[in-house]
Amino acid sequence: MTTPFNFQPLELPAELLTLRREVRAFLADASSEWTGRDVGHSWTGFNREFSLEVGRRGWIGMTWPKRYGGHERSGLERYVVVEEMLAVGAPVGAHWFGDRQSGPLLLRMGTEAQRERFLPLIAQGKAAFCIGLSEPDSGSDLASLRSRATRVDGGWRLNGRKVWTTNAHLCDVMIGLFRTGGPAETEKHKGLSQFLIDMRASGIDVRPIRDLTGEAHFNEVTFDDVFVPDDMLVGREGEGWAQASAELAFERSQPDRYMSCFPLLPPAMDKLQELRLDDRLAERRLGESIAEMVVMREMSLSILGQLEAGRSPGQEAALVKDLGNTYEQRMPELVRELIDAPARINPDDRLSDLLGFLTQTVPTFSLRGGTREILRGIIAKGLGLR
Amino acid sequence: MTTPFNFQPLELPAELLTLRREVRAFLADASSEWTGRDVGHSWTGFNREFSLEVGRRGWIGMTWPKRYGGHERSGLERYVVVEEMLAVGAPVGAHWFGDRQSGPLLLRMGTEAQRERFLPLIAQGKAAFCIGLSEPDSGSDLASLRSRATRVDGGWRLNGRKVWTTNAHLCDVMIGLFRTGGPAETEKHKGLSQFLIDMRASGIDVRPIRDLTGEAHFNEVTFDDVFVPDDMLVGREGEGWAQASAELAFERSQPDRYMSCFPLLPPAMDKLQELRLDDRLAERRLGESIAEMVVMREMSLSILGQLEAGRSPGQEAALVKDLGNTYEQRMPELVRELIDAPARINPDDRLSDLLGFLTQTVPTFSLRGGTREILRGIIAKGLGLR
Amino acid sequence: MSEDMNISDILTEQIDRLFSNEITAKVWAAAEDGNFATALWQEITAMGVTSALVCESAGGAGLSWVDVEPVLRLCGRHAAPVPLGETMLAAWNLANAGLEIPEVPLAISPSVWQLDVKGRVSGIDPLIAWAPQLEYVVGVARSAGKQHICLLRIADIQAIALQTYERIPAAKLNIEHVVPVQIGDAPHIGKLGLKPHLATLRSVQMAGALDRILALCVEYGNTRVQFGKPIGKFQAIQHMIAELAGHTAAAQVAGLYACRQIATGIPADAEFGAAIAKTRLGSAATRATAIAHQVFGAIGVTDEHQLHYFTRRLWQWRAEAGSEHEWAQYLGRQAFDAGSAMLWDRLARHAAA
Amino acid sequence: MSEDMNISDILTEQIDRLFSNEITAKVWAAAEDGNFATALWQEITAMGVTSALVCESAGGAGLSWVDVEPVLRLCGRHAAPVPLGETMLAAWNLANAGLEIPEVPLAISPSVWQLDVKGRVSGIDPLIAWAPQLEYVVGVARSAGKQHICLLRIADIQAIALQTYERIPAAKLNIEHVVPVQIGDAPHIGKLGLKPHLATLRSVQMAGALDRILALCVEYGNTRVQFGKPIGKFQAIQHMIAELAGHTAAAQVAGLYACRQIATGIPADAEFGAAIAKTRLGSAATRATAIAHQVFGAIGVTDEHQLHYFTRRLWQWRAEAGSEHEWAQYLGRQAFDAGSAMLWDRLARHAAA
Repeated sequence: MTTPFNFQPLELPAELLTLRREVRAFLADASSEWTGRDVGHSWTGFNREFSLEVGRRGWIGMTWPKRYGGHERSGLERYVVVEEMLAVGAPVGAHWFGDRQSGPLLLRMGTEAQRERFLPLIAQGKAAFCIGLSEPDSGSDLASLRSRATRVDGGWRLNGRKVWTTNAHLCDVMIGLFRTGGPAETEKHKGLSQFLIDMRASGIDVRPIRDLTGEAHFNEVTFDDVFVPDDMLVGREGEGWAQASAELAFERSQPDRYMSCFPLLPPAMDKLQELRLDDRLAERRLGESIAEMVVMREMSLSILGQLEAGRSPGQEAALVKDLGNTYEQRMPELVRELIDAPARINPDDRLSDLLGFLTQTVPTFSLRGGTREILRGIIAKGLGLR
Repeated sequence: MTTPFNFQPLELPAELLTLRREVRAFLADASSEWTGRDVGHSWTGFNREFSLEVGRRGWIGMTWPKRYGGHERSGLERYVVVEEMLAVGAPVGAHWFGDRQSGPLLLRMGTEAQRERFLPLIAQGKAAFCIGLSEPDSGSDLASLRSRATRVDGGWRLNGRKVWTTNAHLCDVMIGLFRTGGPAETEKHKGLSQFLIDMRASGIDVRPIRDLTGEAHFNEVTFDDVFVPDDMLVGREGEGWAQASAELAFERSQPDRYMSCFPLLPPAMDKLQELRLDDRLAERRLGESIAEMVVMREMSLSILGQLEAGRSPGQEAALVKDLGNTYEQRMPELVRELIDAPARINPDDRLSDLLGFLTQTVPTFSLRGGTREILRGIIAKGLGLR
Repeated sequence: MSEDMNISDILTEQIDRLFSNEITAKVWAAAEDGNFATALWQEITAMGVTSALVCESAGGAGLSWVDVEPVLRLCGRHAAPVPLGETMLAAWNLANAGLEIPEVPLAISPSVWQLDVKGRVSGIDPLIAWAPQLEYVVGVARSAGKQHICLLRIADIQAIALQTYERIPAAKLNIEHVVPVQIGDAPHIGKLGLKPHLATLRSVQMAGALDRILALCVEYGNTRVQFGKPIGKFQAIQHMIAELAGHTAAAQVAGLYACRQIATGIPADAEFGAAIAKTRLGSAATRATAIAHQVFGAIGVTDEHQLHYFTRRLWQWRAEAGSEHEWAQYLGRQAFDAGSAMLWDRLARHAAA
Repeated sequence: MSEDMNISDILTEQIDRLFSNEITAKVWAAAEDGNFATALWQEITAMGVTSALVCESAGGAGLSWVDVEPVLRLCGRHAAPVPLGETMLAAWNLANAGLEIPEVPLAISPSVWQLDVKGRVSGIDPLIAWAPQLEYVVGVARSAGKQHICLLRIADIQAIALQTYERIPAAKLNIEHVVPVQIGDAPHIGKLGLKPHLATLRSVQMAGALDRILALCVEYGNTRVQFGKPIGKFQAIQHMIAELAGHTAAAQVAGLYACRQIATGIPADAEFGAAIAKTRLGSAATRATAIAHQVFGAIGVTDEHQLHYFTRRLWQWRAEAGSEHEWAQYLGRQAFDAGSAMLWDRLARHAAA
């Protein structure tokens, strides 16, 4: 029987329960200090102290070789840690990009020296990474980017601008994609390269971009003749597009693509029971949400299993992200209707604070990591629509 | 203040209430005999007896000049009759197309002889009209149609095939669009002409197309050298595309574009109250449906006022049809959830029969009269998206 | 009538010009930082628009709700950071009760307060926009089944500042035994007090905000280039914007419908109209904010772009004066109580005449 | 284990080949006209697949629910007009209760009947697919808090023929004091009887139907030409089909998930899995039918095209054995009863181990 995608199931082994309980106990403690807004940020929330503690417990770089500061644990163990963190909206942003994206990139493509230098720092929660992809004129159309790295003696000079870099002002290192070949007009996907960039290097200017929530965790990063030494090129010169695309595909199926709003549900349930509004409407909408979440988690686990087995389920990951974002984006509205949320945001009430924050931020969930339009184009193509 | 569309309100004058009550009393009587499926068909249901009775009461061709058998009443009076009919799902199909579409076309574009011959018959409910537009290879892409009318002595010879003609097997006259100029490949929108075609003419073969409800009210009509005399050309040779497009635009804002599923609501309310399921879920979904319906009706009335004033609110009509179809299409699902409809269709239960029929037919509501994709393209263009 | 139309048209044009010239992102930001737009307010009052609804005998322009609907819509279209609509409604209600109208911006309350035998007012207002910056609030108090219009001094009330989506100053009011500055009979007001009026105002403002959002999306669609062409050429973007246009059109019609129902002078009409409008506008706002941010991408959530000043107001206004869900429930309950045989009659709202 | 896998794979392939060769629109139409597909059924039984779930000691293949999921999905993918899934489930339940399995197609009941002290069964089944054409129905009867698997002869029961969306013969059964042909203990069955099993079967069948619909849409998108190009080149069509693919993928995962939960042997797991699957499949089916008919246009609703044989089955199956709304309500109620602190734990379903 032919089907256009593959989602064979992955069961988490029972023995991971011990780890799950450990993480849960740690988070039960830590979470008491978080506001609703903190919980809403979750993997975009930067809390160095928290990341250091997570690092001390061995929950960053879990799957990496011990010689790079990793813990040689399985991808399944890492998954358990990640989903427990996201389920309570833990502020994992200071180690998130390093753990999820940049670390694995260096393991795959980095030099031995790069690995030895950066991976232990990431695993300890000491080096916070950010990603420099988008530019003002290239939102979804990443390959059109113009920021340029020019060969100079002993390295490269970077010039240009990156935008939407989460927490750039707080990070230590950026992995940035720059044009090293011909111009965007003639060589769109060709001639791009990835660099490890010290965010303290001279010539870097980080300007906060204030957003609709009143915060500024996005940034615009300007590069004015920033010098990057030769040994900070990641992978192969000119292969940056393929390398960055592979990263994007990896992250698309992860729990952060469908769990961002999950922390709304438990306090909403409490509120509903308190108000005796756990009626047919609430039961059904909650039940639907549970069903969708369970299925998405099964899909995400399946993709994890395939990645572990060395396969590249790109189509499947795009499907999960599209479904996941749609699911996430509906949730604040769902909760708002069920609890009859008032017209105010109350920072002293975790549910109200969280709902207020997420109402304003969910619109971007179908933008980050590939817009809905881009994903659906990928899916259609994968289905054989010509 | 500039807005891209115009919807100034139209209030129905209080004196029309008398007419409304008259129609309502007539329908209260007549409706007792209709099954749920009859009600579901409404303007696609063919009931010659009913149409003759409606004609006798002066409710067909209401706005037409008396010399053509009309009643010289206002468009507002006609609207009252039409919406009362649709509110109860009356089987108006035998006079619907003549009253709504073909009669007005003949008034605008027909010859005096055509008007004198056909309009009185339509107004009496004696001549049932159908429309021959779509062809097997031209669904949304109407201008690509290939059926051809060739000049012969004293008239034309028609050859080709028309599909999706509602009730063609029961109708007396078709208004058909045929190619009289160059081929579709080079002259898409040019060289099409409209003809009045006697459905009893030799060379016409009507083949029923069975549909998913098990019925066959769609037809395929084959023309094999069908002779049409010169005086049955409608309007100007080669102008058929413009004439037919104007018709489509007229019909788009009418109540049949949002009321097709309305007859579900009253029996669903009864059922809900009987089962004591008139809870928060039911109240809200019913209330939303009421709000949407009232607003759409106001939009439709506004367009009526503009048409009466001689304007051509094409954009507005496209908007109303798109909204109306979306609204209609959601309603069977809405009712199904609220009443917890079982897995069967019970022909002895009006609500069950109607719900079963509409569940299967609503998918076509966003196809007939211009698909959602076509409408949205029109709207986008009208908004100035280049 | 045609003269009235002229006054209404002239007023609309003047306000549009004023707002277009004066209201910039800077003005919004200042208002959200708590600075009242005093200069703008003075220009508005100089035009006499605050008393547009007040009858001529009481010194107003004597316009109807239908006449002023375009001005109220402009308040939304420009996200005007002033309580113009509130003040117009308050003045109208004060005048209808035979009371004097203070020449300052006014807040209005959608709650119904209690009036005790000593003539003191008590009640709780969960959220009153602008209250922290204003001197007075106008509302309805009930005693022995009778409604009264009251003017209360906000200084006499415990006002607790609140955060909102729009970030315009707002407060919760705990009113305890406050003696009104003025009080008068309000036979024209129904059991829901001023809530239908405020719900109608918010609906019309939302219609204006939607109109602006649609214009922003069309403009952005024609100018933003991705993959070598303006994004407005992509069918997916076209269809999203077309859907947005449908909601925007429905919103305008719904808002005006509610104004027309208030204009009949029958409280039940006003309530029905408000319920229809607020319900329809709520769903329009929810879908429109999602579409607009999807069209704009990340730029739309930044301060560099105007979009969020409108989407945040939609999130705010859909929740004020009864959410769309509350009003939908009201409509549904009413329909059930009237029975299925009356449903079509209620919708057609023609037999009521 | 790897041998099991092989049997399962071989079986799946054989059934796929059989269905591909034998099941045409003519066969569907005949079945819907009330003609049982006897020849097809004989070929199926000759393959031994009806007893695939039955343990080897009872003469079956001893496959698990996970092993047979592909076969059940094929029943949906080909809209196989035979009660194969029902018979497999019935046989498995009979064998588990130590009863003999009649060598004929069997119906199963999602209701829980009553067993009286005289050993007679009573109850009402609102709708049993295939009942009018079969000899036996298998179901669960309860007495004194104990569940029993029963085999009833349909001739002993008042069966009233019903109309359905799929138009496969179905009936309402009024069971009054019927003595079972066989009866046995069913300690492995929970309070909901066979409903979770049937809900799982319908879910997996729906996943198969969705898979077919997706394939039909892709094929049609690549071949149907409008405005000078295949409609699959239009972004609007591409995005609709991509959305359909998302639901199809989720459907497959959900159906298999339910099978995996039955395979644990714990009734609470089976109920949870069925609830998840039926809820998710219901929303997938609703959206998928709308998308597919929109893609196909008018052709899709005609008998000239296969599409409606699948969309009608989706409308039927989503409503059988508990609608998506009933199961969602079940899930929601359970979650409320367990309390919010347990929500994540229940979702992750890992701590339960």
